[in-house]
Amino acid sequence: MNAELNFVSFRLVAQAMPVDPGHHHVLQPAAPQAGNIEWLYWVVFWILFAVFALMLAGFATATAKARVISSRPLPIIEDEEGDHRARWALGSALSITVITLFVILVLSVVTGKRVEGLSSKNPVTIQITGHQWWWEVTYPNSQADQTITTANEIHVPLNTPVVVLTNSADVIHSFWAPSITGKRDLVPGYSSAFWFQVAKAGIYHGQCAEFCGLQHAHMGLSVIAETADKFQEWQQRQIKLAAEPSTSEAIRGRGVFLTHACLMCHTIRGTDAGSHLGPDLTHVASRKMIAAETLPNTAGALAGWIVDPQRIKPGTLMSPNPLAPDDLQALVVYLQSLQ
Amino acid sequence: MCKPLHIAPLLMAATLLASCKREERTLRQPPPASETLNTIQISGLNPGANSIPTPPSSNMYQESAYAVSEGQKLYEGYNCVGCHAHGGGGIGPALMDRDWIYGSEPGNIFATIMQGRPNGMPSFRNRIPEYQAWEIAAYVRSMAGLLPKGVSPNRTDHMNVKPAESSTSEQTPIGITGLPEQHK
Amino acid sequence: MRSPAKSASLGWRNGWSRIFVLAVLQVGLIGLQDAPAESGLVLQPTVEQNYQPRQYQGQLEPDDGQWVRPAKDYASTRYSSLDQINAGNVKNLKLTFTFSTGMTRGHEAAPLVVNNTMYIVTPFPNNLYALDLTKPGAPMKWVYEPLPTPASQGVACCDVVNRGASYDDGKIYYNTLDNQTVAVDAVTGKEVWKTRVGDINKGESMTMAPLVVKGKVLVGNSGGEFGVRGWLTALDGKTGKIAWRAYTAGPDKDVLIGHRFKPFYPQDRGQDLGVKSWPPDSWKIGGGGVWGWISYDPQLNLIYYGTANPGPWDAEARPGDNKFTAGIFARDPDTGEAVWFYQFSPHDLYDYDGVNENILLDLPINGQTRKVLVHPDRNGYVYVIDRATGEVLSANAFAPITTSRGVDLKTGLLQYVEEKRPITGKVVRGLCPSAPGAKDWQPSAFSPRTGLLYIPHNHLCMDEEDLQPNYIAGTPYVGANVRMYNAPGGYGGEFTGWDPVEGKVVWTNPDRFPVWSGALATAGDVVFYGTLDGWFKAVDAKSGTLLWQFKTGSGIIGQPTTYKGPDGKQYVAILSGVGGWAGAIVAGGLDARDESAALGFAAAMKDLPHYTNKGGMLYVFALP
Amino acid sequence: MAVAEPIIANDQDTGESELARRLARTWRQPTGIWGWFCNTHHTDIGLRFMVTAFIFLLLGGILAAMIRLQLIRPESSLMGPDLYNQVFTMHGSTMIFLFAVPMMFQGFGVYIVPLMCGARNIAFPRLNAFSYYLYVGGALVLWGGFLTNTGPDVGWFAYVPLSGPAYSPGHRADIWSQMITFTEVSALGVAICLATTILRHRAPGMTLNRMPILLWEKLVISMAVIFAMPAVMVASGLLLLDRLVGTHFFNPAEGGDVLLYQHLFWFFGHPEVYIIFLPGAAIVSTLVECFSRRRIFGYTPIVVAVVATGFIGFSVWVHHMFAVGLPQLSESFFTAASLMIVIPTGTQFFCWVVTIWNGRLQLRLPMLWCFGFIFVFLIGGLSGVMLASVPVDLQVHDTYFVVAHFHYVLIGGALFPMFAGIYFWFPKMTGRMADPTLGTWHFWLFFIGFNLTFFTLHFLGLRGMPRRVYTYSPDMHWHWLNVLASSGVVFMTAGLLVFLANVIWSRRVGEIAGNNPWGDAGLEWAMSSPPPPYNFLHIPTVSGRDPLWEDPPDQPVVVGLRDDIRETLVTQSLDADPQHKDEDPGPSIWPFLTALTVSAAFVGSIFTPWAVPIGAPPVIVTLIGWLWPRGQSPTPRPGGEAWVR
Amino acid sequence: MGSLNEPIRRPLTLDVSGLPSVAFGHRNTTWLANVFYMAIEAMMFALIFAAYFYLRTRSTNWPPGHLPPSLTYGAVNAVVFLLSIVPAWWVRKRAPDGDRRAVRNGLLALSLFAMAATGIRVLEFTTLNCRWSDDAYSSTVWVLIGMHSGHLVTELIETLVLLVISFTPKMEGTRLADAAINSDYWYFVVVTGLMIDFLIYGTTRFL
Repeated sequence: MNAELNFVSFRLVAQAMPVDPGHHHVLQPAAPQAGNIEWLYWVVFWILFAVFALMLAGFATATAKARVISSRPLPIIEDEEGDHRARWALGSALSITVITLFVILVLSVVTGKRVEGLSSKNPVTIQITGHQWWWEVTYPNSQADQTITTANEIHVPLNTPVVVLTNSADVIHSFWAPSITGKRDLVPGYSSAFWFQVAKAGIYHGQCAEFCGLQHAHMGLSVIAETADKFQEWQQRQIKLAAEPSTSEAIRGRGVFLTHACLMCHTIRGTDAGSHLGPDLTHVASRKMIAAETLPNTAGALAGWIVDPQRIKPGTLMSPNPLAPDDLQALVVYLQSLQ
Repeated sequence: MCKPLHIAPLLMAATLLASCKREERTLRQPPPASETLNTIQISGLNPGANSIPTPPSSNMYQESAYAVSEGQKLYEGYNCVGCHAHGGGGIGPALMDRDWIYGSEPGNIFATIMQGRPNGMPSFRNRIPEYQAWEIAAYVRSMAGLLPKGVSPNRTDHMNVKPAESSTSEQTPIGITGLPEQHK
Repeated sequence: MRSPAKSASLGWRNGWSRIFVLAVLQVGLIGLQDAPAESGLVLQPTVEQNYQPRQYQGQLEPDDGQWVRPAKDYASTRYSSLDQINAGNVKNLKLTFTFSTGMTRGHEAAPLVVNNTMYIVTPFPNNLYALDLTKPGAPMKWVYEPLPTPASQGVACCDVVNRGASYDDGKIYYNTLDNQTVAVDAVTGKEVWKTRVGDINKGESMTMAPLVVKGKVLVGNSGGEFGVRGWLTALDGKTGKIAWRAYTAGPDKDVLIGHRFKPFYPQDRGQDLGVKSWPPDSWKIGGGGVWGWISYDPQLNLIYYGTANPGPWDAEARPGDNKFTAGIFARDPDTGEAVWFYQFSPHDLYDYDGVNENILLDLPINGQTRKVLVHPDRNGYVYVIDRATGEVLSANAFAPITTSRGVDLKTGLLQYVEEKRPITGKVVRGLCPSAPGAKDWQPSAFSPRTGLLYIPHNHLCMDEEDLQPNYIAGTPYVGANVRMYNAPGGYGGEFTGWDPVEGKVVWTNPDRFPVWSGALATAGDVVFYGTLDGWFKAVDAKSGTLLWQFKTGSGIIGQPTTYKGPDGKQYVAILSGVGGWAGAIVAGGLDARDESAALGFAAAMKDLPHYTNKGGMLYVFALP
Repeated sequence: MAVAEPIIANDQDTGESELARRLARTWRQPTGIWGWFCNTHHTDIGLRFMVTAFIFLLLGGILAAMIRLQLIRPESSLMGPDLYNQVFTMHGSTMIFLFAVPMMFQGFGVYIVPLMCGARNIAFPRLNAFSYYLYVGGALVLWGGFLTNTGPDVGWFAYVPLSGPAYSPGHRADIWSQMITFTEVSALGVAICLATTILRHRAPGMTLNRMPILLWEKLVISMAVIFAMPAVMVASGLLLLDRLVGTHFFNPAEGGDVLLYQHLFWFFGHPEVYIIFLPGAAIVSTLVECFSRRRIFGYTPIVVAVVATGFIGFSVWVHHMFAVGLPQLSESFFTAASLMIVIPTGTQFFCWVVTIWNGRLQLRLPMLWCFGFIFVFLIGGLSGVMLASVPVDLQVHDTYFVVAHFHYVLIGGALFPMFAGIYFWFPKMTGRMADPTLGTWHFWLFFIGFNLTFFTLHFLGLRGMPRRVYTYSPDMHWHWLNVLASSGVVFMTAGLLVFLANVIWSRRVGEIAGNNPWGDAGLEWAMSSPPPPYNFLHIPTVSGRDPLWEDPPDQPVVVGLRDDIRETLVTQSLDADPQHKDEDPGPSIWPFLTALTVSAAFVGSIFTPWAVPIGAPPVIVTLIGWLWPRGQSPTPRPGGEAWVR
Repeated sequence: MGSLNEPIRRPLTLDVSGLPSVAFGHRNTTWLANVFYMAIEAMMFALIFAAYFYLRTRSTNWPPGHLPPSLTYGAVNAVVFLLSIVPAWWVRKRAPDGDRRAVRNGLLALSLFAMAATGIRVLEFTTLNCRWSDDAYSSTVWVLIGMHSGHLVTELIETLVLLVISFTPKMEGTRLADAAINSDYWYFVVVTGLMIDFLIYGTTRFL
């Protein structure tokens, strides 16, 4: 019952707080790659629009010129001469088609080179692993103890090339943040890499673009582009172990976490919880949203999510946790303290 | 023109309806029926002559390929595989053979997961939600071929270490089992 | 960090375009491979052809005909100067008495003989039996039952074995599976003290035999497959109080690294490497138990012990060198301070624990006698290391190896083979040696009369697929699917005579199964060992020729010992009772249809149940 | 500009003559329920294909409406993901495998091709009937599965590993892959029948360069089917093996490869698009010619274009896989190939413009649908050009932009020509004209609804809405565009209802059509409507591309075929010179029985591999029954005149 | 035959009554359909061949951890296949002459060869040194040889049916043509069989 109550409160909170998922638009680029693609898109679009207009005009003119209204079959025309003339038209139309296509091909290849061939000077490397239905994000480092693991929210420094190493833990997923660059499939059995670079600070929404099962719809991600300083600050925070709970409620919350199903799936570095079935929660409170960018990271949403995730995302691998109200409250307080 | 065709879908439906439960995917779990727990026995000895033990309520997880498949993933994810391997055993006993130390009924296995067993089996009460424990129990039974083939999992996308559960031959359970005669 | 551009091209080089290329072209591209050979590059040990035995020039501890600690002496030679039984008469060896332990699990312990009493530690529940050797048939004097908690069986990775006890100062010391070290009065069988040193809820267990050095009982934990944090602990022999504890990983103060720490190689120097060579917080669950053998050099006043594998097996989950696992420590036994460290398998990829025995010898190296320790490692090399400094003097292969190309003696680094690196989600094939290593815990013996090291070892390869591991305290933390099989040649084990100076195999006896028992060398130039299918064998120390064998009731994984009985006769004792990791398929009743059973060992041991059955029994032999 | 009266065959069959009666008796198809299953005449089987496929169009349409209803509001709780995934998979699979190909290739092909060739029946009529029953079997398996909660939920492409044994428990994906086997075997059977009919049963004089464009396209498509469909059968077969007996083709851990599946699937998948589109283009070519009242301009370029499309269609499959990350060189190659396909398609468009331009256009109902096709397909084709460009594709791949694109291509390329074709041949099939007013209503409702729905989807795609999502967050601002898109469904549904009403009404009380109401040139108009069971009283001969327009009044007809047995004429592949006579095998129950046994084996193999050995003997028995020679056919002797070596 | 004398209103006719009603070789429509069938099946084989080589590029060793299939039965079967061409060729040559006896004997010999090949194939399966469920390599080997075995069995049954017919009076005209087409199909089975032998026995050893 209390779970129900909590859930109601969660619904209220969630409805009262619309969240800005961040930019998510092919034609509103915030990065050089997406910008190049947008440029190419418009160039090709206008070329094709012209073709479309010409073709329609051709058919319209032909119809207007040749139209005869009759409901009986009309006699047949013999028109060798017209055909002869039309051969020139066909020839030139085909030539123009070929030239247009060639232009599009060249533009496409050139843009393709520009999109994929970025400078590799001092890149930030990120390993992204697709899971059903969330993104595991690690920042590998030659110094092992500087490795960062987080989920769904990808912090990157501005104007710095970011190399993404892709991987999948189960099925094929596809990484896509339209305002930044085109998509890249994460294919099990293959590890590939691609690059991007963000020019404008901000939060950019992304989403899995390859059908990956029940919760494909709610497999969101965010790319958070920030200045180098802020990024480093964030990195430093993430390397730290989870904050020790300071209040008695938070201490109780940690106890709840470590004595319930939570620890079967999640990691909080600094505690005994070290499972990787679900996202790493060491700094969960520093994230903007939860449940793969589905819910705002508020107390109400968190509580609702913990109690009945299957209502929000049917089929998600998170199990329902019918906790006692006090326990739930304490757990939420604890999780919110994990800055 | 299409009249004779009407029979065919009916036939088709009739055959397939029989297997409908296999495909059921209960994404939101109803509260587990705890009364089944009262039927769990780990002894085959029933005082009072010829008392017939109540048959276990065959739970829905046994009949759904989805639930068994979930059970399989949990079996791997929750480290059951660490001790029992893929049914062959190691630290813990083998699960794909006929020997069931604490019983082969879903309820027995559920109780084993939840209560733990003295010789090394940890108790996962409060760690594994009940419906997941039932799913794991269902999967464990599939390893010994105790589930219908259509429900048991096929090969995984991992190293091929043993025949898939769906092609494991059924082993008549022996050992302590609450209901020895229940098996076909 | 891998170069991203490179990995991108690597990933796709073999991709789509190949479907376009027709058969002929394809065939040309990959045609040069050797068809059936899975192994690719295999490092094979060389066998010495015209071997001349070389007598050992160093000193060994004096021998009183007793057997007070499993490895016989502090140098861990397992050499007895008793010579009544010799190559000539060993064929007459007869069974004198037997004793059933009543246990069905693996019996790895060495029977101790002190003051005409034989002490046997059984596997879980770790009973200690004292047998009176002065009476005919050696009746039982007393039994001590520590009653460890049965739940501890759930955290013993590779059968609930115990590797034996140590005697010192009127007490028998040994460890129970549930992490208690006990001291039992050797005469009365009364418990003197009992100290809990570990916690099963963290996955810890204890199987190793303690070593008592200067009144300190040195014990370590097991549990590299459970995400434990490994340590070596010194307990006061009188009170059982913990004197010091040295962790394998973690900050320097936990590892007891101080100003005396001077590793030979630069990669082992630096502050808090036990933290920095791990992903954040991973060192706390990074394994590196101490469950093998400890040796002691009274002159240098140093103890030597190996640290176990880092956890989990899935190496991608723990980038970095993972100090100080899979290596060897030299410590001061009084304070526990580390003196040097060397890592056999940095960032271990294959469960290559470094816990094997270290035999302390003085060997002529390049014309100069040096104080060395000889260490046959799981990774397939016999290391000869300067035991004062930690410098690797030589490292030669004693088994087929595909996972590495050798050890760079300049840097001390193991040269891993990149193609054999296990990958998450992909089966990598033909990894030799396999996870139990070219040689697991089964201790070697050294005979000064032949100068040879007698190595009982495995001859196995494996396929491995790494998986994302989940740490749930008290449950296994492995993250790998493994299946093992016999290495090329089609047999699973060998018993090898090895020249530690030349670094070469002198002779080798193949066995159907891994040779999982310890070795015993005697002054009679006879070497004893047992096989998994239950044969207790005596072979000629010089040539390896089989001189005598006896079929015991169960497979042998114990450690043979020899002693002079009250009647002045030489006896040889061995515990039979199959089990351990290799024998788990029998002891645990595993189902080998699942090749991953027993962490993949079952696949290689499918036949063992046809050869032996479980049941522990002591066998003592003597000449008639 | 010379104007000539159309020559409409008028001295042919009145149905009254003695010959007509004899032929009718010889070629009679059995009646009753039993007879229904014995029927092997191509017009009957063709109509069955069309009616069945149309039923699946409606069912697929209902699913589409469900999808649009679900997406009308964010976080809708109408359907959960489990049902939604089944619904969209069923929609795609139904439309592609149960509607588009059976309708456009099999339905129209089986009905029209023998008529256009001037043949009495299709070649291998029993194989043809068998193909129909197998298609129905596949359809029943798929829909039977769906109705019993075993509907595939892995997308119509069923990518591994999602569709593999590890991530698709139960039999949902098996149902999908076995449905593929059913429908592909059916399509392959029909391809063989059609190709053989076109190559061997053309009327004497109909040399290759006199073949109507529609026959050319059917020939090319038959070839495309023969070379493309095996790929999807291999893909789905290997998938089934992976799922059922634990092979490792697609298990990356054990040396398998998930991209192998994509390569195999799209090696079929892209030619499939042309298999669906080319029949539409063929219908448009036929109609443009008829309603422009002149010979089509650019016969040769069009034929070359059609053949070229068939070939290029096989070299573009990788553009469905750009997002997996490919080497640049191959990206450029497949971009170029994908762009190249515009050239043959453009050629056809240009030829149509010229034909209309230089003709006398009668904008009658079927032609209206052709214009609908031209408008819609142009948009779809041009947005396809965008998708061929790798960078743009990387952005819009797997979004609603692509959904919009291929609905423009497929609805434009198949559904509009289909309606054009149905209205055009409606008089031939039923003997009555379809009502043009209702048809026009149908057109405008459908046209407006279609564009409302699918044009909007372009914007949703550009705003980043991925495909195959069962819902979306209110914060993504996709709501109103989805409302707009969904509103089109109302119009399309209304249009379809009008069409159904029109068909039902016109079939009963429509204007009597006569043999050739449109004054078309094809041989299919040279007999009564609907055609008699023997099609042609006398097999015609042909002296030009447009027989009914060009042939002189004294154009010879074929005589000398026996009327007491079902004798047919076989001509040479190239020149259509008469070569020998063959005998039509006539009606038989065996194709149906064989389809039953084959279906049983196929369905059984979803559940156990033993179905193959157990199911094979009945299949063999029925096949032997089918092929066992019976009756007393005349026995020519070697050396005699009736024997050719 | 009355209709042939029916008066035709057309002045010009094309009389085909003298045309033969049985055709052999490429003129036969069934022959054409058979070509299409072979094209379909060849396509399937080609795709699985491609898959075989594709998967080979994804493995460092090939065969991965297995010995290549044992050569004995494969080699014997290759010889059987090659020899079986003789009766097939004989049937194909004699059928157009209407030589029913020769055709019957040829079919008999061909069925014996087909039975031998099928029998040896069963033995071949036991010496592949792998199970289909071992890994991708084993799967392709099994599917290749399994698919070919399907063809082999089909062809065996077809030949047997023709053989039975050849003992009845129905063996004439079109049936003779069918027997000749059956030989064409046998060639196809032989060629694909030899290619598969090369693939699974040859490329695993020599390439």
